[in-house]
Amino acid sequence: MSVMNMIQALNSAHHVMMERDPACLVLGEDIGYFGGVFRVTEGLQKKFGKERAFDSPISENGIVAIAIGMAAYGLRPVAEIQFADYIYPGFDQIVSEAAKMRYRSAGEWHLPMVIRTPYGGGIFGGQTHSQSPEALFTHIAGIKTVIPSNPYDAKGLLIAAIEDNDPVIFFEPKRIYNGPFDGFYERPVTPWAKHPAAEVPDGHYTVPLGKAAVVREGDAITILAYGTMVHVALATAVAEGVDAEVIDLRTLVPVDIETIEESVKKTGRCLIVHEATRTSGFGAELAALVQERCFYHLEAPVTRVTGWDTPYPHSMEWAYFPGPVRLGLALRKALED
Amino acid sequence: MSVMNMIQALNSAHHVMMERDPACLVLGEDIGYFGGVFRVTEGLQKKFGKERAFDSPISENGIVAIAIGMAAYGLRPVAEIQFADYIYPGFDQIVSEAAKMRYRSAGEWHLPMVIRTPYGGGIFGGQTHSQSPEALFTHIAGIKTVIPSNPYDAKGLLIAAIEDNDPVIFFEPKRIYNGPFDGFYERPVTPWAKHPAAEVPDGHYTVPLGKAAVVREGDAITILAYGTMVHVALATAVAEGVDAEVIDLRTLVPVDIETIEESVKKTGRCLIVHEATRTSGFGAELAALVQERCFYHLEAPVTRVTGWDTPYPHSMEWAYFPGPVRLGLALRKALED
Amino acid sequence: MNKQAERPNRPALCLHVPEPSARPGDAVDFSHVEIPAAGSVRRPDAGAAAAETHALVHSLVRVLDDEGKAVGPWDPKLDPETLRRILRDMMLVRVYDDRMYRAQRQGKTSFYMKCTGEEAIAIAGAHALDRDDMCFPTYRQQGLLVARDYPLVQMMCQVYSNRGDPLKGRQLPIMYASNHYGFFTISGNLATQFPQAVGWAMASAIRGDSRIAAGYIGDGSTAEGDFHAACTFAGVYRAPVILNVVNNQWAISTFSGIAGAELTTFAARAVGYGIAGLRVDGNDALAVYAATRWAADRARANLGPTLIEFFTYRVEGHSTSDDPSVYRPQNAGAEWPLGDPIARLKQHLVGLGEWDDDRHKALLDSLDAEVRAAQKEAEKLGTLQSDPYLDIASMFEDVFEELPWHLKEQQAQALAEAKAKRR
Amino acid sequence: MNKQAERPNRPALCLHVPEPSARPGDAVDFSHVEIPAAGSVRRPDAGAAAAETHALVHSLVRVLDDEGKAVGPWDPKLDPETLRRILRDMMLVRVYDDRMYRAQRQGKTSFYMKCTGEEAIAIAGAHALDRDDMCFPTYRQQGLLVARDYPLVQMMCQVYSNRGDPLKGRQLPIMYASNHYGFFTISGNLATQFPQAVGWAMASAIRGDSRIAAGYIGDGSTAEGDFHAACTFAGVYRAPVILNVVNNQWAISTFSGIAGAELTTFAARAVGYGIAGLRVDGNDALAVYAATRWAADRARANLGPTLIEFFTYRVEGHSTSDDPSVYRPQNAGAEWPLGDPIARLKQHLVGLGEWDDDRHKALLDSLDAEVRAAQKEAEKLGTLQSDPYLDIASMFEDVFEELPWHLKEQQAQALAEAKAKRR
Ligand SMILES: Cc1ncc(C[n+]2csc(CCOP(=O)(O)OP(=O)(O)O)c2C)c(N)n1
Ligand SMILES: Cc1ncc(C[n+]2csc(CCOP(=O)(O)OP(=O)(O)O)c2C)c(N)n1
Ligand SMILES: [Mg+2]
Ligand SMILES: [Mg+2]
Repeated sequence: MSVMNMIQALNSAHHVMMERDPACLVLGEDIGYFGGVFRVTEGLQKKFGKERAFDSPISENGIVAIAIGMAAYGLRPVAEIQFADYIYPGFDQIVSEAAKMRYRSAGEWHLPMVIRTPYGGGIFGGQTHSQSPEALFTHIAGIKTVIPSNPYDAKGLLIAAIEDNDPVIFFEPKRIYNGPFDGFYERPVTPWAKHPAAEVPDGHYTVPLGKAAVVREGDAITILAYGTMVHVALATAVAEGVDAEVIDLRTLVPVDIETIEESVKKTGRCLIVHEATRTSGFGAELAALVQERCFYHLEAPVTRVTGWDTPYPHSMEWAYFPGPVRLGLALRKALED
Repeated sequence: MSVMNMIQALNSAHHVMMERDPACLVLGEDIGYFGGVFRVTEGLQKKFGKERAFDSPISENGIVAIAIGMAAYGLRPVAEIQFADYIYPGFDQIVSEAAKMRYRSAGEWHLPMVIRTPYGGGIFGGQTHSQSPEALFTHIAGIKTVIPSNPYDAKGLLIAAIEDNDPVIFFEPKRIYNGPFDGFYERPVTPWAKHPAAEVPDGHYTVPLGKAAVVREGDAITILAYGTMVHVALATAVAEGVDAEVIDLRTLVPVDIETIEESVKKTGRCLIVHEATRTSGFGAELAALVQERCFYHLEAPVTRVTGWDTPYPHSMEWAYFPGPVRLGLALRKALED
Repeated sequence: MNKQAERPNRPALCLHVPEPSARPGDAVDFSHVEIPAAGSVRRPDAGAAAAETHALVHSLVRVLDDEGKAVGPWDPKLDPETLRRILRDMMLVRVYDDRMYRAQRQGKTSFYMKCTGEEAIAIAGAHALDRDDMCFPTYRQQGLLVARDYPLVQMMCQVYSNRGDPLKGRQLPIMYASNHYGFFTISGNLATQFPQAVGWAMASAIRGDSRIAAGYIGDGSTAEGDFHAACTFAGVYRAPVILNVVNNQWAISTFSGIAGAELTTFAARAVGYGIAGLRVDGNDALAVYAATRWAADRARANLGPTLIEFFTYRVEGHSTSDDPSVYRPQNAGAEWPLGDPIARLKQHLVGLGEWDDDRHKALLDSLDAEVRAAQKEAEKLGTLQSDPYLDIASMFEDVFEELPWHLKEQQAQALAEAKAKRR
Repeated sequence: MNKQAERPNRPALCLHVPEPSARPGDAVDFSHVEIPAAGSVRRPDAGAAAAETHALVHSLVRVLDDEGKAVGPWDPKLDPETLRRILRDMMLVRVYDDRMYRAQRQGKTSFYMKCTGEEAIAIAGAHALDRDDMCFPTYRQQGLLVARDYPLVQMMCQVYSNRGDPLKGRQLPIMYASNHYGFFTISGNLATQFPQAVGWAMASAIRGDSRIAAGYIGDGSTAEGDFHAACTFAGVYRAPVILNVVNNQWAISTFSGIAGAELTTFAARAVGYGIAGLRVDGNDALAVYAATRWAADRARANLGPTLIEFFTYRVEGHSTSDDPSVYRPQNAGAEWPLGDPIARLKQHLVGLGEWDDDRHKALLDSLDAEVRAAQKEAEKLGTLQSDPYLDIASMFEDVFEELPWHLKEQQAQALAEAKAKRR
């Protein structure tokens, strides 16, 4: 056990897996000698050598394609895309190739590969360092989408993703790399050290893919969240004094429908929160699922609290970010309905 | 007035616009001398010259980027992506550039450009000639998404899209290029000639973006559809003898929410049908919107009838395609609920 | 918009759009094609610096001269057995193509693609590689499977999407896949396999393996970003890979000038990346063999990738969906100056006294019989038209290793739907 | 997985991963850098065939020699006025960079990027182009705006995202945009502007305009597919565009070897595409001017694109978020053998008797005063820290020409939220 922030936990997951499995390796922009712009791959090149931790050319398309070729050979590559905003040049290789390889070859090939990428705003990164494109990948059959919200889950989920025999896109909420940001941006940031989920085993363990976590029990309403928004949801529930049940999805595809259904059937209300743009965000899928499966238990419409359908504006970050005020207003409304 | 199939109508739209506006031009793979693999650009190079209708290298990324540069200059390019399944290499230029140009430059530049691409299955094209990726684009702020379902709309919507000052992705349901396919694949195909919407004005006219069409009035349930599925919905309503109101969305973003709300509040039930994979398809957004805005009018959950969350299998096309049987079963269930 | 009026001192710009030498109605014109004499191109040592090959990228490695004699430094000096095997494989692919093409025309399947005139590239290439080197083909290298003795019946079952289809009816005809035969699953998305081949080769190098990879791409597809990624990564990490560009001069209706062939050769791309490059007569089986072996030796010696342009001509239409006579002169293929790969290798063997017309005729008949027999076998398992692969439950398998809840639900729904249809 | 064991006859493969000549702790090492003498490179006629330039792509076009004399065929023979203007612009950019860098360190904004050591590329380049040619820059060509007299105050307002920000607080600092000044909106997504420049140039040609385009890209970014698309389309359609590769040898922490610089030059990419290519000393303002003018003349004459590699060095960190001392030796920039572009042009002017230390000092002081004054002006309109651009209604504008219903609803919601926050 050690106290780790999310970066240290993710770094530890790499060390553990590269130690255990000689087939595991990492590649990406600036991830080698330098250890990555967010330091997640720090020390890997020094410890495991340049052949297993190396800088790539600036070609997200190439990074993904190379990882596919390596996985087809039998390795377990972990590719870093420096920011989720830059994953699009690799989109074709992800959608047309990685996602379909097992299917189109009827199992002749499968791809045990992970694509890690930091996503989300709250760091004044402007519109090209703040995006949350997770929904796009949830529409693609053949890809699993994972988003941790704390150091313990981050390490356990990343190890599970690396050990999984299908391609996994692993989104890392960069805003909470160093501390659990609750959306109250005027308040001083608390470090992970003060958070129970910062207690992380040093060795190997997994948090299973496809399983959500009920991070707060309650009867008044169910809040579905993931990544940074889990902390915003928890803080807002407290601030608003609402007996909300908060579910951290952790995996978007396959989503843990049982946990969701059970909770919504208990509370009769559901609010979904994500930072991504609203239209056709993953909140839409969740809302559709919930009303399909819990319709007769619902006392009010399923509500979505999201980023706006605009790019992420640099100077108006806090007017874009779905923080406690937006969530609070929506909570109150959802409970009145 | 002439009787046109959808290909002829689309071709006519090009002729009309290139005639009227010297800034309008077309580019894409095999669209020049040959006139396109589906003949939509036939005769354009002969009539308007190679400088305004030319073959491009096989680089969807390049095609979109070049169109962006041309639109930034002040032209009105219409780019063809040979199959929607091949749009992904151009995804970065569409999402990161075309969609954001007006916003990030605060209006210094805007992009009057159209990306046309045939989509959908039912032609035994296998998993890379059958995809329906429209939902991905509806998640991207700054792009309009349009899908016609008949020759009259195809021409009118394409002209409106070309005249629009923002980027439009124009999906063409290739299965109904030559005739209105209703999903009863064992029956002989009827040509457009027999269909009223095949009566197309020869000159300039527009069908406004953002406006849906109620193609069949009814009181029992509202069916939301677009493209090929409009015809499947109509045929199924008849076959099942259900008094369904069928709405042809025509534009996905911005969607015509008024028409949808009005109808669902009248019928109290809603079924959404699309060919794309289910999870995070545009049906999810529609279901979320409908239950958010019509919750207290709904007598049953909003139902989705879609393609499966798998690639489109070549030999089992009809088991994948959401045809009258799948729609009929869902209709009955939705009415029982 | 146009500022020209304001700047009379400046000449007006204009756009250049490349146009092929002949269109329907015109006489076929290959006068622009430069063909150096067989044997005239130097052969650097396989260990030479990449730059040493850059003088060769505008020339053409050829071994068989007009009389069918093998001449010059690139002659691989193959024994008659191997030569006959290559000839046989090329003939078999052509017979197979003709049968399957006809089957499609008969409505037995939805689609087919021939490699007529390009047989030498896959066949001679396969024989120059080790059996367990991994190939990342396009849809025009069916010859790789034939050269490696992949069962014809299984190829046909894939084309028919029938009960025997190893790909379970999921893929368009000709999109074969076989790990065991070192034939990577063909993608309908052009060019994607090219950087994947590099990744596979890098993995082999990382593991201290000795197997190399061979990627294939068409002239038109070199314009995709994947081509650039492949060449960039292969060069930077010295990946043990052969990057084969099959320049058959057409991309559906689009001639190679639209991919840049007016400006330079595809082999010249190697100069831009600083990797080894060769330009080879793709209709000369011996040249193909020699160049492939040269590149393979180089890769195995950790000297990195070689970009090889195989100069050839797409004799037939792009696919069964295509009619080339609407965009290029009728049977232009017949006049292709580099001839037919089968005829040329036959002539060579005959010249060696190792082959004759009777044996050729006999072989052709037996291959034809072999293919017909295989077709009978395959059709016993159905065709797309008669009874295709139809196992609805299987439609949901292999999306993931295990079926998640939503696919299980959809699978049940699909089965219920099938039952309802039968009613 | 690894089949090596089964094939002892084959040597084991291994992966090559390029490594820079020096890391922190090592002595700076530029011994691998070959520097031909100034004036030694031939100057083909601007109308020459592209191939004539291919001999030059491994050399380096240089005009200013070590004594600051302008020598050789590439000397643009500029009048002292122009030379002083170029010197002044380069000095201004450097002063501006220093002020803004400091402002970021003071917390007045979130981010900043300098172009220290690379000033000549944008400045001399801009002066060699027509005022209304369109530039598609990266974030390191702020010099283009300065050379075209874009108001410093507006640049600063953009950096501050303040009330005066012409981009309404939407963009990260330094992502300027101005159609009127021929400065295309900078993208945070690398390389995307490169093929867009080609598209703009093609449009200009289609319209019979005479304006050309100039695209800029960094060494690291040449690996993106966009670079390949740009070169391919530009060559095929003979687009009137200049494709500038700014090779400052670093991409954040990654040295240019990872982009392929171990294998050949970036200028050599031109050979692969069969287009004109030049390799130029990017720290020599006269060489930059001459090469740019050469390429512009060529483009205006409908002879197509030129790929120019400007060989330079990133003297400072990548951005305010970067500390280069953790991945390369301390102040390697100071030892860059091609020196400092400002010092070199100053030396040249002094040598001509057109400049001296006093005038230099005086100019520097006045530029410093000018920048400080501009900064005062700009800060009157706020900073990101003090009062940033905050007009919530505007956040929803310019997504489309008009606000669709869903953005109107969201706009109202955002305004209500703002009100609630104030409570
Ligand atoms: C990404 C992508 N874009 C477009 C297509 C459509 N398409 C299929 S084959 C083809 C032509 C390919 O030409 P070439 O690369 O020269 O190969 P050849 O067919 O000549 O062997 C095109 C444009 C595709 N399959 N994938
Ligand atoms: C598509 C994309 N990938 C990655 C990044 C992150 N990134 C920003 S700058 C940079 C390095 C660029 O290096 P280079 O092209 O040499 O330009 P320089 O900074 O040296 O001027 C990287 C990797 C990005 N902005 N966009
Ligand atoms: Mg071809
Ligand atoms: Mg650089």
